[in-house]
Amino acid sequence: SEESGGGGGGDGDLPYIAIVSKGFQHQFWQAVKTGAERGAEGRATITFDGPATESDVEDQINMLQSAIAKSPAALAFAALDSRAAEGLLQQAQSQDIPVIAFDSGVDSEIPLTTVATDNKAAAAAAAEHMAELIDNQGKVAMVIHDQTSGSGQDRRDGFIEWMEQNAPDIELLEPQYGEGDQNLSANITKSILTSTPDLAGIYGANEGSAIGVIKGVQESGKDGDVVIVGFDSGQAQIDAIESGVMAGAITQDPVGMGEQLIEAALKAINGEELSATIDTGFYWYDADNIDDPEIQEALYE
Amino acid sequence: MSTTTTGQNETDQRPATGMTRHLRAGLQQLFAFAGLILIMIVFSLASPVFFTWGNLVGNMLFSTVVIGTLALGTTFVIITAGIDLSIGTGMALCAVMAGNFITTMGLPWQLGVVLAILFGGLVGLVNGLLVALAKLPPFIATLAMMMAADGLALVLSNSTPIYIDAETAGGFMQLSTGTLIPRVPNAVLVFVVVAVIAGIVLNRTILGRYTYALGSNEEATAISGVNVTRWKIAVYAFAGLFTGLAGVLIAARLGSAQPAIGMGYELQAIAAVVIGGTSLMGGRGSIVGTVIGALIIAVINNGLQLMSVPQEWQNVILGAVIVASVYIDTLRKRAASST
Amino acid sequence: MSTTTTGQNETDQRPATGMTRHLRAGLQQLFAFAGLILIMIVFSLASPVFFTWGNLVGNMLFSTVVIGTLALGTTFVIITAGIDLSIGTGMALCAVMAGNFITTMGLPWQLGVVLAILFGGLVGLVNGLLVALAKLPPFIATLAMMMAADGLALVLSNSTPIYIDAETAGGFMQLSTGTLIPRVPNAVLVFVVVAVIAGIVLNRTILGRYTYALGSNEEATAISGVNVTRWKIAVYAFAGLFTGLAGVLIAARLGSAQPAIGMGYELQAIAAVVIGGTSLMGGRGSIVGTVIGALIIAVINNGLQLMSVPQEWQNVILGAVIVASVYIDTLRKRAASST
Amino acid sequence: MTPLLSLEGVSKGFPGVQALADMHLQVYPGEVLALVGENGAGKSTLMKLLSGIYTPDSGTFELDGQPYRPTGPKHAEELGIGIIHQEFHLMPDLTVAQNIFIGREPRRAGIFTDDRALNQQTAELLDRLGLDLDPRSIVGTLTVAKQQMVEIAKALSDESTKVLIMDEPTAALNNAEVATLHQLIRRFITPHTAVIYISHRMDELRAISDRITVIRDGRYIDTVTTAQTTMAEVISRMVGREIDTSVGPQNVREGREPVLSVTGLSTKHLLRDVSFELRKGEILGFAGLMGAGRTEVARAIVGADPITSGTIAVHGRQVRIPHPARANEHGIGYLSEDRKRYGLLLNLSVADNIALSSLREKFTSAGFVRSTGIAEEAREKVRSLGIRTPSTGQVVNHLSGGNQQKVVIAKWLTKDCDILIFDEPTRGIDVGAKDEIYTLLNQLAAAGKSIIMISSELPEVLRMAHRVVVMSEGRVSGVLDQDRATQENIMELATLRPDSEPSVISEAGPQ
Ligand SMILES: Nc1ncnc2c1ncn2[C@@H]1O[C@H](COP(=O)(O)OP(=O)(O)OP(=O)(O)O)[C@@H](O)[C@H]1O
Ligand SMILES: Nc1ncnc2c1ncn2[C@@H]1O[C@H](COP(=O)(O)OP(=O)(O)OP(=O)(O)O)[C@@H](O)[C@H]1O
Ligand SMILES: [Mg+2]
Ligand SMILES: [Mg+2]
Repeated sequence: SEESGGGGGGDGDLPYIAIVSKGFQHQFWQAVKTGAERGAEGRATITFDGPATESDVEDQINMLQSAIAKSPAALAFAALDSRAAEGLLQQAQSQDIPVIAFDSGVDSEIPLTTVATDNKAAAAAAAEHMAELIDNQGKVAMVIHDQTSGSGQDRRDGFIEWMEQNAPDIELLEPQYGEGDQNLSANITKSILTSTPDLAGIYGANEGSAIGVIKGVQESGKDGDVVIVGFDSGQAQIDAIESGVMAGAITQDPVGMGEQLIEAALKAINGEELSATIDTGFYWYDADNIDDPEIQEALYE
Repeated sequence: MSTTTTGQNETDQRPATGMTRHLRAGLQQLFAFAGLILIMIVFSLASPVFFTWGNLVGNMLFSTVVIGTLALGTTFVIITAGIDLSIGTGMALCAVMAGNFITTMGLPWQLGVVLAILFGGLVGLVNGLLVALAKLPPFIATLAMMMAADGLALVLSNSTPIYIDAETAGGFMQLSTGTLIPRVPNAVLVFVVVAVIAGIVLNRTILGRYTYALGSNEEATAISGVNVTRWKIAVYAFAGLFTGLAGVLIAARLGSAQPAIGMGYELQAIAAVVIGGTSLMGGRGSIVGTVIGALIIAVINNGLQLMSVPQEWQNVILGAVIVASVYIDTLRKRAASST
Repeated sequence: MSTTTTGQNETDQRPATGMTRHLRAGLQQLFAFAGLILIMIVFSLASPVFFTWGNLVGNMLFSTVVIGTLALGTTFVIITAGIDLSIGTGMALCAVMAGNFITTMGLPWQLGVVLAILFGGLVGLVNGLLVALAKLPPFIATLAMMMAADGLALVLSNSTPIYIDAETAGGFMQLSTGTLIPRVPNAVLVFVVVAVIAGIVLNRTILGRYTYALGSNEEATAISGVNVTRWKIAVYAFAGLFTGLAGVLIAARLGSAQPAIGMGYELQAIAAVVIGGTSLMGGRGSIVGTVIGALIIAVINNGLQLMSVPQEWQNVILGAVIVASVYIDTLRKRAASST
Repeated sequence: MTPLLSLEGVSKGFPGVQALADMHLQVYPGEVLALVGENGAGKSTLMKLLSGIYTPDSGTFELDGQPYRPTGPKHAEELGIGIIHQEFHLMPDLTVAQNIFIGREPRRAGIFTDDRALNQQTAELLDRLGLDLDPRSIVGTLTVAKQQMVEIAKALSDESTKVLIMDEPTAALNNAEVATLHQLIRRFITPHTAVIYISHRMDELRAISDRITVIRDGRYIDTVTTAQTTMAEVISRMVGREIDTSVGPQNVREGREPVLSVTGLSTKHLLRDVSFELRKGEILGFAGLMGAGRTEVARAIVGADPITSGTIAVHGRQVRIPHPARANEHGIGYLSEDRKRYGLLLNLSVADNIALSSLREKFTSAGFVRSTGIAEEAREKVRSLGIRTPSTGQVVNHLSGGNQQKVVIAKWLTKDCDILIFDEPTRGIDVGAKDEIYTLLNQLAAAGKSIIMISSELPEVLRMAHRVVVMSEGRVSGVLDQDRATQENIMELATLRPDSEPSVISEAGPQ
C-alpha cells in the first residue's frame, strides 16, 4: 500500500485515509492515485492499494480487510464486486469509519457518497462518435480489456447498446478481449484486420487495448483506412490522436476523481454533508480539442 | 556432497545411520515453523495491530483459507513428483458450478456444495487420466487444463459473476463468514478440518502410502505390483476435491461465483507447498509443512499491508522472504545430510 | 514397462531403441513438425486468409517473436532439469531498463539495447546463483525472482510506461517493425537469427554439452570433474540474455516500456518448449523443437482469432490442442520404446 | 525328474542387439542353478523375460509342466517366480518395512495402513532371515549393502515363491554378508523350490550352486555340475579362451617417489586421521570391510565430500581440493563404485560419456566442441576396452552393467590423469572383462600412472596391489608391503578395533 504525505498507517497528526482501488498497475489507477496524492498534500496521509487485475476480487477483499484493520479516519473504496465487500463495509461502519465509494457505485447504503463516472454513458459517447466518423455504416470491431470486470462490461455494453439502438447499418463483430495487454491486443487487432479487410472502425476499451489497436493497425499498414476510437489516455494515445492515426478517445478524469475523493473523505471526516453522488464526468477528445485546458486537465501521459 | 546436490535433488542424503521418516519430517517442519515464528515476531514489533486475534484469525488466517486448501490437495500431487497448474482456474470453474447448482438450478445449497466439490474431483480425474493414462507430463497436462478450465468458467457463467441469493442460500455464505465458534470464521474452521483429514489420508491410508511410493520411485512401485496407473489417477482426483472445496469457499466468501478469479493462485499454492518442505522431485513432503508454508505467505502479505509497505515493494519483499525461508531449509538439509 | 514410464520420466531403466541423441531429437522434431503442419492445414481450410504471407509472417510469426525468444532461453534451463518462471516479469523489467537507458538516461539506443540484454543476463545470473550456489529448487528461486522482478519493474518506472522518443530513438522501434527484408518485420528476422545462435550454442559449444550433462546426471557430471556450480550459473545467465532481448523486442514493438506486462508469458514459453519435445526431467531437448512448439501455439491463437471463435472457447481449444500435440509425441516415444 | 522351470528356443532382440538367441534352460526342484556369462551375454535380459518385464520374440516357458506366460512382475510373483534385479527397485523415501510389503501392506478397514502390524511382520521376517535392519529406517539413508539386503528380504518375504531369481545379488556385499545370503538361500531351498543365481564371482558359484549354465553372446553354451568341474573350465567356456588366474602384482619395486601424500585426513562422519602415500607408477590397494570408509577416503580426496582436517599434497605440493573439478585440474580422477549415480549420463550416448571429463582440454577449441574428435576417441576406446555396444551413439542406459562400467573407465582413460582412484573397478564385471581391466591397470601403472584400487575382493587386491592400505572403521589400521600382503594379515587388520594393537606386523602401521 503506497504511503504518501508522510506518517505511518493511521498515526501522525494528519488524518489517515485508506484508499482501496480496483487496480494498481494500469495507468488509469495510477492517475487516480496521483490525483489523490495531490489532493492529500499536507492535509492527510493516504495509502493506495489495488489488486493486480480487475478479476482479483479476493485480493481486493483482503486489502480492504487490512485497510480497515488499520482503522483509518476514512476509507475510499472502488468495489470490484459490491456484494463481496458488504460485510467488511458494515464492519467499517460499526467502527465509525466513513466510507467513500469511487469509480463505480457500490450498491450499499453505507458509502456516504459515490465519486463516480458512468462507464456505460462514456462508452455510448464513444459509439456515437464512431458512428458519426464512419457515416453510420460498415463493420466495427471491439477490443475490450476484460470480459468479467464491471468496467470492461460497461464499456463494452454501453458501446454495443448505443450502436444497436442508433446505428442499424453498422455491423458489430464479436468483441475480443486482450487483457489490456498492448502486445496481445495488437496481435488480436491484426487478426481482425486480416479476417475482415473491409473493417470500417475499431474501438479499444481502455488504454492498453486502445494502444494495442493502434499498434495493430499501424503494423498492418492500415493507418488512415480504419477509424480508431479509444478510451482513457496515456501518451501513445495522445500522440496517435495528434498524428491522426486515432480519430479520438473518451477520457474520464481519473486525476480529478482522485482529488475529489480526498475532498469528500476530508469533508466526511469533519462531519460535513455530502451529496449522494459526485460525477467526475468524461470527455470526448480529438485532434481539435485536445489542447483545451479542461481536456488537458483530464489527460495523463 | 555439497558440490553435487542441488536444492531439488535431496535424495542423496546418507546419514551414517538410517533415519526414520517421522524424525526427518519432524525436523523439516520444525525449521519451517521456526521461520514462521521469526517472521511473526518481526511483524509484531513493526505493527501494533498485527498480533491481535482479530487480525491473526479474522484477517490473516481467513485470507489464507483458499490458497491453503488448494495447497493441501497439491501437496499430494507434488509428492508423486507431479505438479498441478490447473488448481487456480479449476477453482474458479468449481465456484461457477456451485453458482450454477445453487442459483441457476436452484438446488439446495448443501447439495450444491457437495456437487461442486465432486466436480473438482472430476477435474482432477481428467488431469489424472491425462497424466497416468495418456502419459503426458503433469506440467503440460495441467497447463492445458488450466487454460481449458479458464475458458469453461467463462462459458458456463456467460462471463458474468453468478450471485448467490442470500434469502434462499444464506447458509451457503455462512460456510465462510459465519462463526460457529465465536470470533473464528467458519472458513478457518473448515480449513483446519480438511487439513486434518488431508494429514490422516497422507499418513495413515493406502492412498497416502502409494502417493509417497509413486513419487519415490514409480518404476519400482510398479515392479512391486502396485497398479500405478490407477493409483496415480486416484491421487489427482483426490487432489481435485480440494480444488472443488476451494471453489466453494471462495464463492461463499464473495457471495458470488467469479469466473475470472483464480489465475495465479496455483503458483501461490505451489509456493506454499514447497516452502513447507515438500520436494518437487517427489517422495517427500507433509501436510503440516504445507500448512506452515501457506501461513508464511499469508503472514507476509498481511504484515506488509499492515506496515503500509508500498505495494510494488511488497512483491519484491515476498520474493526475498521466500528465498530466505527456503534457503534456511536447504542449509538445514545440507547440515543433516552427512557432509 | 510402458505402464510405468510417464511422459516426463525418461531417465529410468526402461528399454528403448538405441538411437543417438541427434537421431532421436530428429524424430521428436519430425513429429512435432507433423503436428504443426496438420494444424496449419486445418486452419487453411477453415479460413481463406490464414495461408497468406501477410498473415503467416506479418501476424502469426510476428506475434510469436516475444514468447519464442523467451522459449529459446528457457530451453537451456529446462534441459538442465531446471525451470524459469521469472522470464515473464523479468522481460518487463528488462524492457523498463531499456526505457531507462534510452529515454531517462538518454544513452544511444544501440547501447541501451545491449545494456538491457546484459541486464537480462544479470537477472539470469541471480537465478543461477540462487539455484547453483544457494541450492534452491529452480521452481522456487525463479518464482521468487518472478515476484521480485514484477515489483522492481514498477519501482524502476514509477509504475508508469516509459515512452521511447521516436525522434532520438526511431531506430529502436525499427528493431521490431522495420523491414530490412521486404515484407518481413525485423522482429521476425531477429528471432530467426537468435534461434540459429541458440541452436549452435546448444549443439556445438561446450556450454551446450554441459547443459545436457547437467540435466542428465548432475552428480556424475560433478564427479567427472566438471565444475557444475559454475556451469549451471552460466546456463541461467545465458538464458537470461534471451529474457533481456525479449524485453527489448516488446519495448521496440510498443514504442514504450510497459512495467505491468509479461505476467503469464512464462507459462506460454514453457509450454512451447515442452510441446517441442524437451523433457522437464532434463537431459534432452532441442531448439528446433522449441521453435516448432512456439509456432504451434502461435498458429492456434492466430487461427482461432481469424475464425473469430469466441474468446472463452479459444482457451479451451488451445488447451485441447496442447494435450493432443504432446500426446502424439508421447505415443511416438512409447512406440519407439515398447519392445 | 521333471524340471520346475524350463525354457525352449527363447529369443529376444533389441534394436541393434540380439540379446538372446534360441536360449534353453532347465531348473530342477531343490537345486541352485548358477547362470554365468560375460557382460552383455544376456543374463539380465533372460531374467526380465521370466519376470514378464520384457516379452520374448519367440520361445516358450514352462513352470511345473504348465505353460508359463507372465504378463508382468506382479503376475510372475503370483505364479511363484520372485526376482532380485541387478539394479535396485526400491523406494528410497519409504521405510524398510514399507518397501518390503509395498502393494501387500496390512490394512485396517480396507483403506487405512496398519504400520504397527507392518513393522511387526517386517521385524519377524528380518530376524527369520537373520538380517540386521531396522524396519523403520528410510531406505534412501542406508548403504548400498543394506539396500541390497532389503531387496533380498523383499524377494524372500513371499512364502509362495517357487523359483527365486537373483541377478548379481552379491555385487555390493562383503564376504560376511555373502555368507549370510548363502545361508538364506540354503534355507529357502526345499524339494519344491529352486534358485537361479547370477554372479560373476566364481568362488561364490562353487560355494552355493549345484549346477552351472554358461551362456555366451545370448546363446546357450553348456551346463555343468559344479562339483565335477573346475572354475577354470567354466571361465574358458564363458569367454571362449583360457585365462591365467595365477599371476601376481607386476614390477613391484621400492624407492618410487610419492605423487600423492595424504596426512591426518578426517571427515565429519567417518574418517579419522587417515594418512598414506601413493607413489609414482604403483598400484596401491585399499582393502577393508564394507563401510570401512574407503569410498569416503576417495570422495574426500577428490573433494566430493568436505574434509574436517588433514592435508593433501600432490607431487610434494600441498593443495586444496574443494570440489572434484579442482581434483581434475591436479590430475586426479575418481571412478565411483556407484556408476549409475556417480559415473554415467544414462540417457546420453557412449561417446558423450567418454568425452565428458576431457571435453574442455581435449575436444574444445574456442568454446566449440569438435564432435568428430569425440567420435574417433570413443571408437578407439570402444575397441581397446572391448565395450559391447552397437555404436558409440548408443544410449548408455541400454548397455549391460559391465559394459557401462567399461564406459566409465574409458572416460577416465581419455582424460589421462596421472592419479587414478578406482573404487570397486570390477564390481559387476565378468571374469573376461576383469582380466582385461587388470591388464589395463598394470599397463597404466607401467606407463607411470599412480593408481589407488579400492576393492572388496581380496583375491583381486592380492593379485594387483603393490602395497595394501587396510582400513577399519574409518581409520587406516595398517599398510602392508606386497610380501606381507596375505589374506590372513589383511583380514586381521580389516577387523581390527581401532584401539587394539595389530599383533601381526606391528611395524607396518601407517607410515
Ligand atoms: N533395453 C535395452 N535396449 C537395448 N539393448 C539392450 C537393452 N537391455 C539390454 N540390452 C543389450 O542386450 C545385451 C544383454 O544385456 P544384459 O543386461 O542381459 O547382459 P548381462 O548378461 O546381464 O550383462 P551383465 O553381466 O553386465 O549384467 C547387452 O548387449 C545389452 O546392451
Ligand atoms: N556422505 C555420507 N554421509 C553419511 N554417511 C556416509 C557418507 N558416505 C559414506 N557414509 C557411510 O560411511 C560408511 C563408509 O562408507 P564407504 O562407502 O566409504 O565404505 P567403503 O569402505 O567404501 O565400503 P564400500 O565402498 O564397500 O561400501 C558407510 O556406512 C556409509 O554409509
Ligand atoms: Mg545383468
Ligand atoms: Mg566404497
